[in-house]
Amino acid sequence: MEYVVSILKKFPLTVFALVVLTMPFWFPWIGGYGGLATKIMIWALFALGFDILLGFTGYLSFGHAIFFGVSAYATGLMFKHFSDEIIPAMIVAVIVGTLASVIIGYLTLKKSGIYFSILTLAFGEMLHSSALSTFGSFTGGENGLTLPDMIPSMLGIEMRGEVMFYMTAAVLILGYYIARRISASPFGLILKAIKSNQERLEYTGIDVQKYKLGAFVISAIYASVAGSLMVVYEPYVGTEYLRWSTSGNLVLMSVMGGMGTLIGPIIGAAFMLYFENVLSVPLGEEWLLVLGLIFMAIVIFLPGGFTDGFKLIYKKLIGKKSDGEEN
Amino acid sequence: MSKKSTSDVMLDCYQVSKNFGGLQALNDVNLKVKHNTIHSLIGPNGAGKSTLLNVITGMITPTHGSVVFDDTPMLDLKPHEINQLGLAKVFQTPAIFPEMTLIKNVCIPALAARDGSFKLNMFQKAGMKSIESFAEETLEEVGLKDSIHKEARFLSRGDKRRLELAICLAHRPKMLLLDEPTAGMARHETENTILLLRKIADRGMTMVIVEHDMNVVFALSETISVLAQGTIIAEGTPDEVKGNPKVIEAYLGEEQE
Amino acid sequence: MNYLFLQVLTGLQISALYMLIALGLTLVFGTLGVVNFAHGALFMLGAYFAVVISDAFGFSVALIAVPIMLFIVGIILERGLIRFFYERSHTDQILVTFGLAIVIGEVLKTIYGANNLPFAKPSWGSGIVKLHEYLPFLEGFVAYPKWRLILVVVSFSTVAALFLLLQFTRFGLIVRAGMRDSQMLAFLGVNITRRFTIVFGIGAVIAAIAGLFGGPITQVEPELGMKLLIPSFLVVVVGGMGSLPGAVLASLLFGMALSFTAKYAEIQQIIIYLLAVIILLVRPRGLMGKKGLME
Amino acid sequence: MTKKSDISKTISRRSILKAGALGSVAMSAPMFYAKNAWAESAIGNYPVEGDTVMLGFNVPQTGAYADEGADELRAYKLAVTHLNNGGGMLDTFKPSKLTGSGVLGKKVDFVVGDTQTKADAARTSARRMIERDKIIMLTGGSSSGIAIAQQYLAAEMGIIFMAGLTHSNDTTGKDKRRYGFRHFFNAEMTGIALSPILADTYGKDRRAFHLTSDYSWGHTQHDAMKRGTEGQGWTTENNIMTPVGAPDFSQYLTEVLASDADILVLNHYGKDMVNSLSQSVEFGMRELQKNGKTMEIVVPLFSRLMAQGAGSSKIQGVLGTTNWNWSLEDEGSKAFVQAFEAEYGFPPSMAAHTCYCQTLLYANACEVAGTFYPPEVIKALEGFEFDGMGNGKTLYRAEDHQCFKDILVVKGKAPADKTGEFDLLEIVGTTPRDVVTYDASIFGGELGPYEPA
Repeated sequence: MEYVVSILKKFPLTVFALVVLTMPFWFPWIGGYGGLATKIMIWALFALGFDILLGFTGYLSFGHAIFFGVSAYATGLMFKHFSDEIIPAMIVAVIVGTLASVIIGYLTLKKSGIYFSILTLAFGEMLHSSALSTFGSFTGGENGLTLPDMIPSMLGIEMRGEVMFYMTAAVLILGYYIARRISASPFGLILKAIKSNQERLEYTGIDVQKYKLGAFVISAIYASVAGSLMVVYEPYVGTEYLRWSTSGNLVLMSVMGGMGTLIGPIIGAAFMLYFENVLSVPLGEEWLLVLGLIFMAIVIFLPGGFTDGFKLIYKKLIGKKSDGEEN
Repeated sequence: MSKKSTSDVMLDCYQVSKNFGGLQALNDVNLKVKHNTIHSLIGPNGAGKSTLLNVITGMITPTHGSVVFDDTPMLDLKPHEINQLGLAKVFQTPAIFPEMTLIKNVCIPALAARDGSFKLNMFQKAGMKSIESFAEETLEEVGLKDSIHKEARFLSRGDKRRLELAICLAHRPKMLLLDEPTAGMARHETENTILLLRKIADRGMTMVIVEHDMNVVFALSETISVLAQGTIIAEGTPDEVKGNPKVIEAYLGEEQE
Repeated sequence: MNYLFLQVLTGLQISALYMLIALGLTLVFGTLGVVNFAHGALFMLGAYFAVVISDAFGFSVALIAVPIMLFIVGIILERGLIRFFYERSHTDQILVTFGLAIVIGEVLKTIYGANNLPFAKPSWGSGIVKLHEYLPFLEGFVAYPKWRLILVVVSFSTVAALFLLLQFTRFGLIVRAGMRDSQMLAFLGVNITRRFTIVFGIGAVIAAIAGLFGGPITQVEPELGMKLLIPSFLVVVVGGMGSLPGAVLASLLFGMALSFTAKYAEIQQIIIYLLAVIILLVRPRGLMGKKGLME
Repeated sequence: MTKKSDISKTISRRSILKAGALGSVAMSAPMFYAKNAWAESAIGNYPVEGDTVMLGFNVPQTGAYADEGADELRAYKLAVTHLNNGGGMLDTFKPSKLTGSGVLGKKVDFVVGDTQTKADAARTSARRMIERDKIIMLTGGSSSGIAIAQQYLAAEMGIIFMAGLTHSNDTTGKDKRRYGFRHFFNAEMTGIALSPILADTYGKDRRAFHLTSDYSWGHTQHDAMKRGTEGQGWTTENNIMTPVGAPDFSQYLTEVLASDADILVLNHYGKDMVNSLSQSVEFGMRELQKNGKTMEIVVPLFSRLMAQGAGSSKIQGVLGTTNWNWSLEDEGSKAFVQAFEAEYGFPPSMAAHTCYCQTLLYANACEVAGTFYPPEVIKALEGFEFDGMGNGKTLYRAEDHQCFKDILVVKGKAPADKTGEFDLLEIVGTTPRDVVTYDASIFGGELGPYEPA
C-alpha cells in the first residue's frame, strides 16, 4: 500500500497518463463505453482548468460555461463555413474563448465573493438567452448548431472513435502536465496566496488583479479547448453548453473531487459523468436525487472531496503518519 | 530601488485631511519621517492613527493633502504599487497566508521583490532555489527557522507576528510601517520583539510604529508624534514628548471618558 | 393612458413575487450571513404544501397551516444543517444549500410527478376587477385579475410588517445588532443563536407566503424553485446583499423592466441580466449594499 | 443485461474497422458467422449478434418532461411485450408481418436512457446505448430540439431513430435525416387542420395575437398558424416570443389586453402551455369583449396531460389539434388502450401512443425487409402505408419520413361533461389526410445517404 502511494507521489504524471491511456481496456469492465470515455476526458479538461480559478484563487464562477459554449459555437461555425479541418477551427475557437475571458474577466474580477459569482452568472445567462433567440440564426437556437454529414479531421485523419479518444487523452495529459507546472511555479504560488489572504498579498507588492485575470484567462483557455474538443468529438453544439447548469455541473464536479488538487476535479468529472450515464441506469428516475444526496454529504462531511477521502482512508490504513505534506 | 533620495526625509505627509461623512478623522496632518529613524505615532483611541496609516498605505484616499515617499508622490497609487516602492506594512492582526507553509509565506514577497508586481512565470522553476534560501534566511532572522515547513495557521500569535515581519522584510523594503506590533503579546515576547526591531533598525531601516505600549515606544523611538482628534499636537524626542502638557491632557481626557 | 397604467400595474405585480422571495433571502443573509440557495426550494415547498392542503381543507386552512409548517421546516433546517455552516465559507454555504435545493426538488418530483399541480384559487380571489369603475382616469374597459392585485397587497404588507418588526421591536433591535456584530452580542449575554433560528424560521414563513400567493399564478411544479431562485438572487445582489430596501428597489426595477420590454423579445429575455451586469459594474455592492459584507 | 465480454471486446468497433485491415479481421471475426448477405458492410450495430435484438428507449426521466417520459416508457415496455408475446395493436395493425414472437426470430429486449430534456445529455445516453448496449434502433424524445439532436447522432452512427413526441416542422423538414422517422404530426398539419375549423367556429373576421415559445418548434408552429388563419381571412395583430420555461406570462398578457386582438393563439407546449393558458384565463381573456366579439383562446397543440395540468375549468371549449386521444373508438386505439389500462390502470397519453406505434412500425419494417440491415429497413419504411393504429390509413412519406394521416381537432370538455378523471378532450372534427398533405420540398433539407459516411 505504502509502496503504491510512494509511486503515485514520485511519478504522478506517468501514473496519470497510464490510467488515462489504458482506459479503453479497463473502462468497459465497469460498464463504460467509448463515447463516455472521450466525454470524460473533455469534461476532465474543463474541470481541471476550472480548478486553476476556483481551487487556487477561490473565485467561484457561475459562468464558466460561457467559454466552453462560445468556443464550441466558434468551432461549429468554423466547421460549417470554413472546413472540416480541426486545427484552424480549434485555434479560432480558443482565440474567441480567450478574448471573451479577457473582457469578462476584466469586468468581473474587480468584484469578489458572491458579487463575482452572480456577475458571472448574469453574463452567462445573458449569452445563453441570446444564443437561443437573438443570435438564433447563427446558433440554430434551441435545435442547436447541427452539422450534417461532416466528420472533423486533422490533416485528413478522421477524428472519431479511438483516434478521437487518444487525441483527447493526449490533450488532457498535456493539460494536466501544464497545470501541475503552473501549480509548482511562482505564478501558481501567488494564485494560491490569493485564496489564502488577498489583502496581505496586495500589501506584499503583488498586482493581485493581474494574477486573478491570469488565472481566469488560463482556466478559460482550458474551457475553450474543452468546448472545442466537444464539437470535434460530436459535430453538434447544444445551447445548454452555455447554460448556467453547465457551470453548475462544473462546480459540482470540482467540489466532489476536491478543489485545489488538480486531480480532484478530474476525478469529480469522471465520477459525475459515470454516475449520470452508467449508474443512473440501475437507479432509474431517482438517480439525480441520489447524486444530490451524495453531493450534500460530501459538502457536509468531506469538504475536501474524494481526494480528501482517499487521504483519510490511506491514513487509516497505514496508521497516522506525517502531516500529509502538500505537493 | 537604487534611486538616491535628495533629502533626508523619507516619508512626507503634507496637510493630510480625511473626512468620513461628517467626521473629521484627520485635520491638516503634517508628518515627516527621516531616514534611518524609528518614528512612533501615539495618541488616544480614535485619534486617527489607523486612518493615517491607511492613507499612507493607499487603502484610503485623503480628502486633501499629499503623501510623498522617497520623493515619489503616493496618492492615487494602489497598495501594491506603494509596496513596490519599498514601503511594507505589518498589520495589527497578523496578516499572513494561513494555509501555506512558512517558507512559502516568505517566498511570495521575495518573488515580488525579484519579479515585480506581476510576472507570468508559469513554468519557471529555476531561480526558485535562491528565493527559497533567501526566504529561509529571513525566517532565521526573525527566529522561525525551526518550523519552516509548518503551515502558518498552526503558529502561536506571537510567532504569526514574527512571520508577518519576515514577510515584510523579505521584500527588502526601505521603510516598515508597524501597526501595534506587540499587541496581545506576553512580556517576554514583547521584549524579544523590541530586540528584534532594534536589530533590524540598526541595519539601516526606517520604521513608523503605531503603538499603545509606552515601554515599546520609549525603548525604540527616536521621534514621537502625538495625534489627538485628527491633529498632531506634539512631536519630538521621547523626553520632549513625555513632559508636554498637551499630551498629558489628551491622554487624561481619554481616561475620563 | 390605459396601456401605460396596465404596464405599470403588471410591473408592480411581477416585482411583488420577486420581492417576496428576495425578502426572505436577504433577511437570512443580512442577519445570519448565510447565502441560502435553497430558499427557492423553500418557496416551492410552501407552494406544494399550499396546493395539497387547500385541495383537502380549503385555502383558508392553508393560509394558517402552511406558514406554520414552513416555520417548523425552517427551524429544523437551521438547527440540523445551516448552523453548522455559519463558520464555513460562503462558497460552502452556496454549495450545501444548492445540494439541498436539488434534493428537495427531486423529492417533490418523486412524490407528485414532474407536471404541474393545478392550484385552484379560493372563490374570493378569482375573477377580475373592473378597474375603470374605481379609477376615473381610465377610459373604457380596464380589468385586472383580482388575485394579482391581492398578491401586490400581500407582498407590500409583508415588506411593511417585516420592516416594522425589525425597526420597532426589541427582537428587531437585537437582530439588527446581531447583523452588525454577532460576537459582541454573545458577549453581552444575549442568546443570539435562538434568535438566529427564529430569523431563519421567519425567512421560511415569508417563503410560505410567497408560495401561498405565488403558487396559483406560477403553477406548482418541481422546477419552480430554481426558476425563481436565479432572478430573486439577482434582485438580492443588485439591491445589495442584506439590504431590505435594496431588495424592494431592485425587484421594482426588474418588474418594471420586464413589463415595459415585453414587446421586444430580444431585449426582454436578457433584460434582468443586462441590468444586473450594468448595475453591479457601476455600483459594485449593488444599489444599497454595505461595504464588507460578502467580500 | 448485457454480457461483459461483448462490451470489453471493443470500445468502438467502427473506428477499429476503419483503422486497419488487421484490426478489422480480428475484431469482426464473429461477423463471418452472420447469416445475412450484407455481412461485409456493417452499419451501426448491424449485424445483430445472438438471439436477442436490443432497442434503445431514450426518454426524459428527469427535468420538465419527466411525466411524459414516464408515459412513453410505459408504452415502449408494452410494445416490447406485444412484440414478443402478441397482443395490443398487433391484432389490428395492417399490413403487418409481425408474429408476436419477436422480430426476425430474435427476442426483443430494451435498454433505457435519460435525456434529462437536454440535447447534450440525450446524445450521451444515446451513445451509451449504441456503443455499449448495441441497440439496433433508437427512439424517444419529448421535445423537438432534443429529437433533432438525437436524429443527427443516429444518422452519423447508422442507427435508425424513430422519433417520439416532436411536433416541429424541422424534424422532418430542414433537419430531416435518412435515419430519422416521425409518426407524430407536425405544426404545418396543425395549421392546415385547425384553421378552417377556427374560421367556422369564430368567424372569418378575427384579429389574432400570438404568444410563441421562443425556440424552433414555437417558430414553426407560429408560422404555420399564421399562414393557416390568414388564409381563412384572419389578420395577425402581433406576435411575442416568450422565453421557454417562463413561470409568469403577465407582461405578455398585458400587451394582449392593450391590443386590438380578439383571439389569443398560444404557441406553447407542456408547462409553458399550462401556465400561459391558466394565466390567460385568469386575465379574463375568455370573458373580454373586443370588437363586439367575445375573446377566444386557441391552443394549436393540445394534449391530455396538459389539459390535466391546467384543470378542466380552464380548457373548457378551447380548440386545438392532437395526434391521438384515448377516447377514439377504432379497433387499433381500443386494443392499445385496453392493453395499456390493463397493465397500468389508466389510459395512455398521445406521447405513449406515438412511441408505441413507432416501435411496432420499426419491428414490422425489419420483418418486411427480412433483415436488420438499416438501409433495407429504411427502404421498407419509406412509402409504407398502413392502417389499424388509431389514425386511419397512414402513409410514411418517402421524401421526408413524415407520417400523413387524419388530424384530430379537439375541444376541451366542460367539467360537467366529463365522465372521468382522464376524459378531458372531445373530438370535434377530423381533417382528412389528403387535406393536410403538403409538398415535401417546402422546408428544404436533405435526407442524406442510405449508408452513413
